[in-house]
Amino acid sequence: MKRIAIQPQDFDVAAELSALESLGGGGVASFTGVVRGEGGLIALELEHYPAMTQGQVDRIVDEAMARWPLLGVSVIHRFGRLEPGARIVFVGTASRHRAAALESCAFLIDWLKSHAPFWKKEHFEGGATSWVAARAEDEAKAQGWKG
Amino acid sequence: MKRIAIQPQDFDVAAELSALESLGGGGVASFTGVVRGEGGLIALELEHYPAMTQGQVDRIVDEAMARWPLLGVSVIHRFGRLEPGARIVFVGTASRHRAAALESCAFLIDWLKSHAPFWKKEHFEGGATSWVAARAEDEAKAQGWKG
Amino acid sequence: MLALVYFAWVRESIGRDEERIERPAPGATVADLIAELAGRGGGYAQALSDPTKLRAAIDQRFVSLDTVIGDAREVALFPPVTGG
Amino acid sequence: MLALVYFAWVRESIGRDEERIERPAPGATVADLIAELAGRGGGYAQALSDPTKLRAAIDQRFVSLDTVIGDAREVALFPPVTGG
Repeated sequence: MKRIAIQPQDFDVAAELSALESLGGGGVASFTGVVRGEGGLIALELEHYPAMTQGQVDRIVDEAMARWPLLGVSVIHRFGRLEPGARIVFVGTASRHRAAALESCAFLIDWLKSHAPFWKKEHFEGGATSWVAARAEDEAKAQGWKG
Repeated sequence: MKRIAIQPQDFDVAAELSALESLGGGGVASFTGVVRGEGGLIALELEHYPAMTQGQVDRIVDEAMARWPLLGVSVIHRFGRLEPGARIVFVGTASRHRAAALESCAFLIDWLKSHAPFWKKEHFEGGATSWVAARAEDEAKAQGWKG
Repeated sequence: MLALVYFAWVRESIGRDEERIERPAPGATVADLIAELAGRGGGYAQALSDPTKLRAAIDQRFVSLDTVIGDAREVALFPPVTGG
Repeated sequence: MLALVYFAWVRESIGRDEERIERPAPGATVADLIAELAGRGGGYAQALSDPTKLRAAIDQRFVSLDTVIGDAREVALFPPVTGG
């Protein structure tokens, strides 16, 4: 099972996990990213490169499925304006091996951070805005999976 | 937030994740274990040591919370007779750091495998039964977190 | 008196999940207790004759088999755990 | 003609999200294209004068800035991505 969705609307985590649990692998791992409302942040605006996003995420998922014995992967990434508390991203993996499920989930979220064509703009109280800078740490984490 | 439940009944994964998401950390990881229905297995019977289980899981969760910057941990472990497809165990962690959420989730499930006082008996078609043997690999994984 | 509790196939072989026994001699370890119980023969011998297959807890804490029982109230004997 | 697309603060500085330009000279790299566009001044210069802050894709694949544009149909210029 491979499911990839790039969408503005929220998603049903329970339904995603249920689909992964029903694959019979015995182990399902997930990571959900949520907008933090710190420093007066009132919204995060996610822009992406529509012609590229689906294909890029698809390649990352294929790489994970080649690298770990996975029965299923589900990746959902939202775009548009998201307020604090809103889910941004979901990665779910199913495997017969719990380490495979957890490691591939970590791999996928690390690669989404540094290789999925999304950009985040912060909107603060009072009207100030700021583009989130990429963190060298994120790139290092993604590179750490190589080799 | 620390939530530990040792119970025969199923649980609501969405509600557990929702509670963890609402802590404001930005990252929620989870692992769910499900009964695999292989080799003619019709049920898994989980026995535990009631006087010990809650305290033991509590100590493991405290250790995870001391080791990683976690805002919340939720651990649910079922006992009793569980059929293929049924959830056995859930570990959910919330943190500001996705690596902390994912690593602590892996740590907790590894330690539950080798340090929570549960025993699994397999019931097969035709009436045969068999106690699941502990795997040296599981003990090695848990030991790998030491140091 | 000392409370003993058994789990999984240890419980099944012995045919009971708990019992109370006279306190063992001062200085007796869990391994000494296991040897004494195995000496009862029958299901006890079947369950307890190979201590390498056994794990133990004293008062709800995992301990190694060479731990002295001391003034413990409850000793549990069981196979390696298989949770998660 | 070559399609150019811009994202995030590159798009905001330039003031548009896409445009079509004459094909660059054969052998021209993405870095050459960036330098040429920066030479237009204004928002272009603001967005593109420091190539170390930029990343690029050719026909929806990430490439390094020294990649030759060749017969590509679309070049995208943007800051390092911040997904997940």
